Amino acid sequence: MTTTTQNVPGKTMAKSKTGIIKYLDEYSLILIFLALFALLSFSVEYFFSLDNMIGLALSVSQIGMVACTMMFCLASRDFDLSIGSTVAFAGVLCAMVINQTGSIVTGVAVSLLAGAAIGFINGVVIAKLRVNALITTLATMEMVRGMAFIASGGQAVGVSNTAFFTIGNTMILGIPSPVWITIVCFVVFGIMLNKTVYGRNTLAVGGNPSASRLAGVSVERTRIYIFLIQGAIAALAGIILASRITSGQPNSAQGFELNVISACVLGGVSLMGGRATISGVIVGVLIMGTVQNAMNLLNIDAFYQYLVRGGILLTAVLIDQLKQREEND
Amino acid sequence: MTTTTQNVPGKTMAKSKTGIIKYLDEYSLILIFLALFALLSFSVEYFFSLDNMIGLALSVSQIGMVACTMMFCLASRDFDLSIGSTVAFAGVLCAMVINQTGSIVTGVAVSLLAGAAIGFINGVVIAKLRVNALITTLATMEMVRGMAFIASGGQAVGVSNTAFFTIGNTMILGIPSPVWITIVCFVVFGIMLNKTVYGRNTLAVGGNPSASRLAGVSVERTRIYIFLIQGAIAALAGIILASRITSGQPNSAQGFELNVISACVLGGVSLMGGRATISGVIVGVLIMGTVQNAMNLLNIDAFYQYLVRGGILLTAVLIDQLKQREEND
Amino acid sequence: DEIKIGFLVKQAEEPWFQDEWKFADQAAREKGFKLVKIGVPNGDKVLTAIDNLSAQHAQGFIICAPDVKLGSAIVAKAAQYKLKVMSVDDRLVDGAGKPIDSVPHMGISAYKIGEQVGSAMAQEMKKRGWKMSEVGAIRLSFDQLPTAKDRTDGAMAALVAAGFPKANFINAPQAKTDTENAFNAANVAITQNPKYKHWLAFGLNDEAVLGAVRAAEGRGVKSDSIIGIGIGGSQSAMNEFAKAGKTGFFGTVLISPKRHGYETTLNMYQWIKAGKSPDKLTLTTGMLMTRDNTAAVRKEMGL
Amino acid sequence: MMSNMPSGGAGRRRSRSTSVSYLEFKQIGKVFPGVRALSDISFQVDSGRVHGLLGENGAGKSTLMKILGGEYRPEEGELIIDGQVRSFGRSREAIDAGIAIIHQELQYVPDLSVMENLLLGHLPSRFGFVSKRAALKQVGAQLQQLGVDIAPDALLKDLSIGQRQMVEICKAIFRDARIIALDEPTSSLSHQESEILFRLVRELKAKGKVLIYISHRLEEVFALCDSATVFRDGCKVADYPRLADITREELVTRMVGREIKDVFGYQPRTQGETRLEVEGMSGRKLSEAASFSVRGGEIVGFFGLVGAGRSELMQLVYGADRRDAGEVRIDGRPLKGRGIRDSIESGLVFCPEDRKENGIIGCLSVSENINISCRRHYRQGYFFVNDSSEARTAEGYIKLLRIKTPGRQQKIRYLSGGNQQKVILSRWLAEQDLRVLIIDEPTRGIDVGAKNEIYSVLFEMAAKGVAIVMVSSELPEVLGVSDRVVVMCQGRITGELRRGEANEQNVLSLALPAGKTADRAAA
Ligand SMILES: Nc1ncnc2c1ncn2[C@@H]1O[C@H](COP(=O)(O)OP(=O)(O)OP(=O)(O)O)[C@@H](O)[C@H]1O
Ligand SMILES: Nc1ncnc2c1ncn2[C@@H]1O[C@H](COP(=O)(O)OP(=O)(O)OP(=O)(O)O)[C@@H](O)[C@H]1O
Ligand SMILES: [Mg+2]
Ligand SMILES: [Mg+2]
Repeated sequence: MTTTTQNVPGKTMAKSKTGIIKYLDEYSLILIFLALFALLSFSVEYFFSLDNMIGLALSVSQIGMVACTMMFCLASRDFDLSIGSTVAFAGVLCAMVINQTGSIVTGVAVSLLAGAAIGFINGVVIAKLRVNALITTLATMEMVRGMAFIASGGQAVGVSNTAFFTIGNTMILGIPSPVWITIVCFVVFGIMLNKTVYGRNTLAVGGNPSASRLAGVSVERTRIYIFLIQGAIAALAGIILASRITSGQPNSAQGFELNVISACVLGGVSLMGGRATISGVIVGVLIMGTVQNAMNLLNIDAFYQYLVRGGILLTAVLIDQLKQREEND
Repeated sequence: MTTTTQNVPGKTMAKSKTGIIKYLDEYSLILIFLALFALLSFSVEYFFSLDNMIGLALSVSQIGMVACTMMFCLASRDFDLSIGSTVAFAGVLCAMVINQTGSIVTGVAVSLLAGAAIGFINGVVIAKLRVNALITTLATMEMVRGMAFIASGGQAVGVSNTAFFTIGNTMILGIPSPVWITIVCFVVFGIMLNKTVYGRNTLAVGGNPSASRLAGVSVERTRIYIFLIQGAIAALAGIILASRITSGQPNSAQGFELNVISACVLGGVSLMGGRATISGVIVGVLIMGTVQNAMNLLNIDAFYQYLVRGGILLTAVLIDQLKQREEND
Repeated sequence: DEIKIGFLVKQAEEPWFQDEWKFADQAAREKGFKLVKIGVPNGDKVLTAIDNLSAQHAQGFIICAPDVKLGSAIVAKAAQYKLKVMSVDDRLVDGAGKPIDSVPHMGISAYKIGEQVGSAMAQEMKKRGWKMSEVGAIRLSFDQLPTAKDRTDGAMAALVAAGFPKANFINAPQAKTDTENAFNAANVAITQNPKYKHWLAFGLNDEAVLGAVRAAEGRGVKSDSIIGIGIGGSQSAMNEFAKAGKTGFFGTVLISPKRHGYETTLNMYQWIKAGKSPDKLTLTTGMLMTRDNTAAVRKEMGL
Repeated sequence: MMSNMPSGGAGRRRSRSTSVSYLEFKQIGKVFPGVRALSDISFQVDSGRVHGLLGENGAGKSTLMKILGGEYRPEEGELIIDGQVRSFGRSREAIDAGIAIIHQELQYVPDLSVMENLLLGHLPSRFGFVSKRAALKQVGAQLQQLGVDIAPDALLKDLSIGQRQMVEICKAIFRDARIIALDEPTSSLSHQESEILFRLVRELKAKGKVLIYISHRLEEVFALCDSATVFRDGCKVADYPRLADITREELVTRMVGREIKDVFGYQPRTQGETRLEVEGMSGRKLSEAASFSVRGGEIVGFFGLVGAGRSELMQLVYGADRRDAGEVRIDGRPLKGRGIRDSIESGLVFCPEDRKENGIIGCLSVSENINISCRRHYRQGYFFVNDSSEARTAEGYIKLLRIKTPGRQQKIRYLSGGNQQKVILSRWLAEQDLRVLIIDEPTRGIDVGAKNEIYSVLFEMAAKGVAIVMVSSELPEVLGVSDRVVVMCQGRITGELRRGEANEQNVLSLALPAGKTADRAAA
């Protein structure tokens, strides 16, 4: 075959954009964020201060951790509403076990296991029994929240072993431990998504489940793992939250799931599956946190905060959408 | 060629189920509901009494109305989280306009228009600008809730014109008006789904948007109408709620959207679009209401109610799923 | 006929209401009547719950409504079913905002509790000898909830009355009413005001104040430079007092769930049984509970 | 084993003992709810041979392949590989047993790279980490070796349909499967790509693989296959151990159950006035504004290589894409607007090439799919549908076009491709005032019988005065059906030939890019 191998790429790029433009296009959301950040730094007093940056980072640390796994979940075309409840339940459970056994390690371990178990159940019901993910996790959201209330009797569970508090309150190199843990999560899950078989399979499953199955990817197993890990990380977030506020509270983290999902979608993770980047998710999480932080700094009325939050969310996805449309058309 | 052309029948029916079995299959959820209902009637005191039935019907009347339009929304592969906020906003607005103008008709009209406008905006952003429906309506959910708070200053708005209260508190033939309105909605939207071009187009758009477009269906217009009508009906629900509770409350109907969506999905409306029946939605709504009603009658602990609600939801979709799986495999 | 009494509360998951229910149950056990407990997070649920009570032939109910403006609707609905009504905690008002006298009430106004918080903070400040100009007061607000607004407004009024400069109040709106959101809101407030040496924190409940205290501690503020006073005397507060070292969580205004739960139910029982209508208005008071007097206060409140 | 051979007398002439029997289907039966897809299928395929599987749409060919691939479990019968009875519960098990199926429906992940798609399920890894660079290099080299011109790091969604199909084929080769089944692999390949495919198949055959080849293009079957089995309605109707022994006509008769002398059955017609005029049509994917016209009763075939821009031009005419410039006139009158609705109202309709994506609405019934557009003619009081008229229309076309379906309420996705295509044709035939029909790849993946029927529908419509534009990548079809052939290349119209002047040579020379002609000829 004497095929003239002039242009190897898939197809002659119709309008091959120059490198920079393409780069800008791809990272438009990051640019939007940087612009927002710069604007706020100049216009809002105290915004660009070390203290505030640390505060901001802390405020998104829980969301950040779980957004990593939610990224996998959405990328595989799934959906998980139960994470907020898992966060609360894990915190309560951890506190209770520590009080009972006196061992922090046991408390943390039991809690992580419980989170993983909740995720596993979600995964099995969704992947094996093929029940709709929205409904399944809506149901487990209710049930796990109920378990948190029942276990604690509706009361905050204080921890007597004060060593527990160090988990979420230690400063390392001037940065609080929850922020470090979140950074580690970003790195680990970023690598997982891009470099591991598991990550690629996740994208494949989300991009085309039947093609993946036919190619021998164990779709069910992959989906179950995704939920399992998500449960465990949600539990981790719950443990750290409990440590930070020195007690396990059964009614914490309500509405957490929508925040996490918003952050992911803001970060360009497709709800139709198959598309996700860790940089996007990080930016999504940061935009959410920055907006809330700036509103508090600007002392915006609570009622108007609703408007601003909604408006920002809409604007960000709109800009992203317009950009993509341009690209596709 | 010696080929034995033994049997070339048109297509032998494999195991042609008899009529009744097939009927049972199709209406399995209705049967589940009837079984549940019968069980509760026998085992729970006061459950099967006229008073309680009316109470039950009243308790699902708001959800029922909006579930009708949510059915269209889900069937066209869309999603609307903003309805709870619209309900609250419409109630507040209606109360405020009535107080200002003294005219109930004006109040109701303005409120309905506002609801329709919110829906229209959702529709345009989603259908024309092609922003993800989940994110769009999450954003409008926040913004509309904010508007409700801002308009009312965060306080319930009492209505001085007491004639307003009759809208939601009149008995007609022994049945309260909100229940009648809900029944009318079921009938109207049931007919719309099955008998009108609009209903058929909705299912087509949900089934395959691009094929529908090429077949001459105005996909964008259909989707915008769906959101517009949904907004108006949510406003109607808000007005009736305000009339029933004699004031417009900005923080009412939180989590309403998830209840409505649950009811629809319980009723077999596919989140992947293209599948919906009004009978299913009615049953979905009734199951949700019945379970809550029975729990209150049985005086089940608030914490355990979470468990039961989640459990019932899961069981119902599981049974439905197992049935469907049998059918598909 | 068996006596059956409903007890409807706005936030069934909250420890405070759980306690009220617990004591109401105690009364039911003692007197041998049936208590029906229903959570009514919004107006719609209130009406559904009343329908439900009527369906199961209850004779009366006690309610802490999610919004006091539901008053007219509740009264009308109760009259329709001939159910007796009492309100607890929050007093029902009519469309014009006037308290409804026909409904017997037991409780303490949200504003009043707030005032108690405020004056307790003023007192403690004086005791510690702080200069008021060096003190920042974080108001953890959740204005979406009318009660929350009343409570924090009360606290501010009392502080101002004690000479606290108005300029030193810092509004920190919480996105949700949990501790983490309070933490984030307070963190920003502290960042913005590096000038203050000492801190006050008050809010809707113990959880909110706890968040602010944790935020301040996290920023290196010494525990004895913080006075956080919560409301409710919940387990969150008890946990703080149980800790070995003093924390910035100075105290909490404890209201007696026993009186609110036990007495109201008993009153309703006697009203139904003997036709003895309860007092139109019973006002209870809160008590400041600190690390030092926990046991005593709890005992006095019947816990 | 010989005794299991139920039919095929010719087979006895060959000595079986010399070749290894590799794959055998034994009395396989498969039932779907309401449909028996396969019954009592038995045949065997030896290694080092290409076995053709022939039959009408819906005969059960793909179903059998899905059984082989572990997707379905048969209710009856067994699968014997290398003398061993095998049964697969999952695709993975079949893959591990050395089976690769190239599916009729392309199975790729659009957002992943060519390399990842090729190695999906078997990504080379160390401790779970994908060795990306090595894999890219290796895949690149292998593709080069196979003579396939695709970059390993391109995303699948950026490839043309043909290239996606090549990736599918390479997937099977890369897995080094022993048994490879190709289910209509050429339906969306260009001529050159098909040539590459044939070469690959022959190489695999030489390596001693077991190959099953499904196609509706009989010329390919004759060129490639050694033996063949013919299905009809889920039953085996003939076995040909030596394909060389029989004629094309005989095969067609076996498949369809009736004799088809001339698939195209061209009938000359009298042509009317100019019906459709397209002038200066330009859009983003067209390199030059296009103009053409079609008379009433005329069938104009549009030929070009894959990506020549035919589909794009037709979509512009229909109003499905945004025009930069250009006008469409029907019977001399310009269209009222530029949207799809305006086109339909004026009697201009379009059947898209991608049936699954743009044609059918899978979860709806046959009746719904037929009535979706034409129901506006008989709606009641503007809003309400007329169920009885719709039923009548649906039943009428099911009968008229012999659509094979258990009933009009059957979901269309359970119909075979040919029958789906007929449903979509019905959708437009039901239009009351049909003037222009544009049909893109009308017979992609469709059996000879159905093809013949579809052509006769086209001729009937033309005879009624409808102007027909038929876009097709199958040269014989274009030559056999059209009154006039328009050729496109690289986004512009390069020529026009009347029936009689048009032949394979001159059409192809217009279709090939100028610079490449010599190259291609050499290859
Ligand atoms: N999942 C399914 N559910 C119900 N019926 C099905 C299903 N899959 C296939 N069928 C039916 O089984 C029969 C065989 O279909 P199959 O796809 O095997 O045909 P085919 O020979 O490959 O046709 P084509 O040439 O069009 O590809 C058809 O009648 C089809 O409608
Ligand atoms: N889905 C797609 N992704 C990327 N490029 C595409 C896609 N579809 C078409 N193209 C490109 O657009 C141009 C015009 O394609 P068009 O489909 O109009 O050509 P065609 O002559 O109809 O060929 P085909 O037989 O592929 O339909 C070509 O360069 C083609 O490769
Ligand atoms: Mg097939
Ligand atoms: Mg084409």
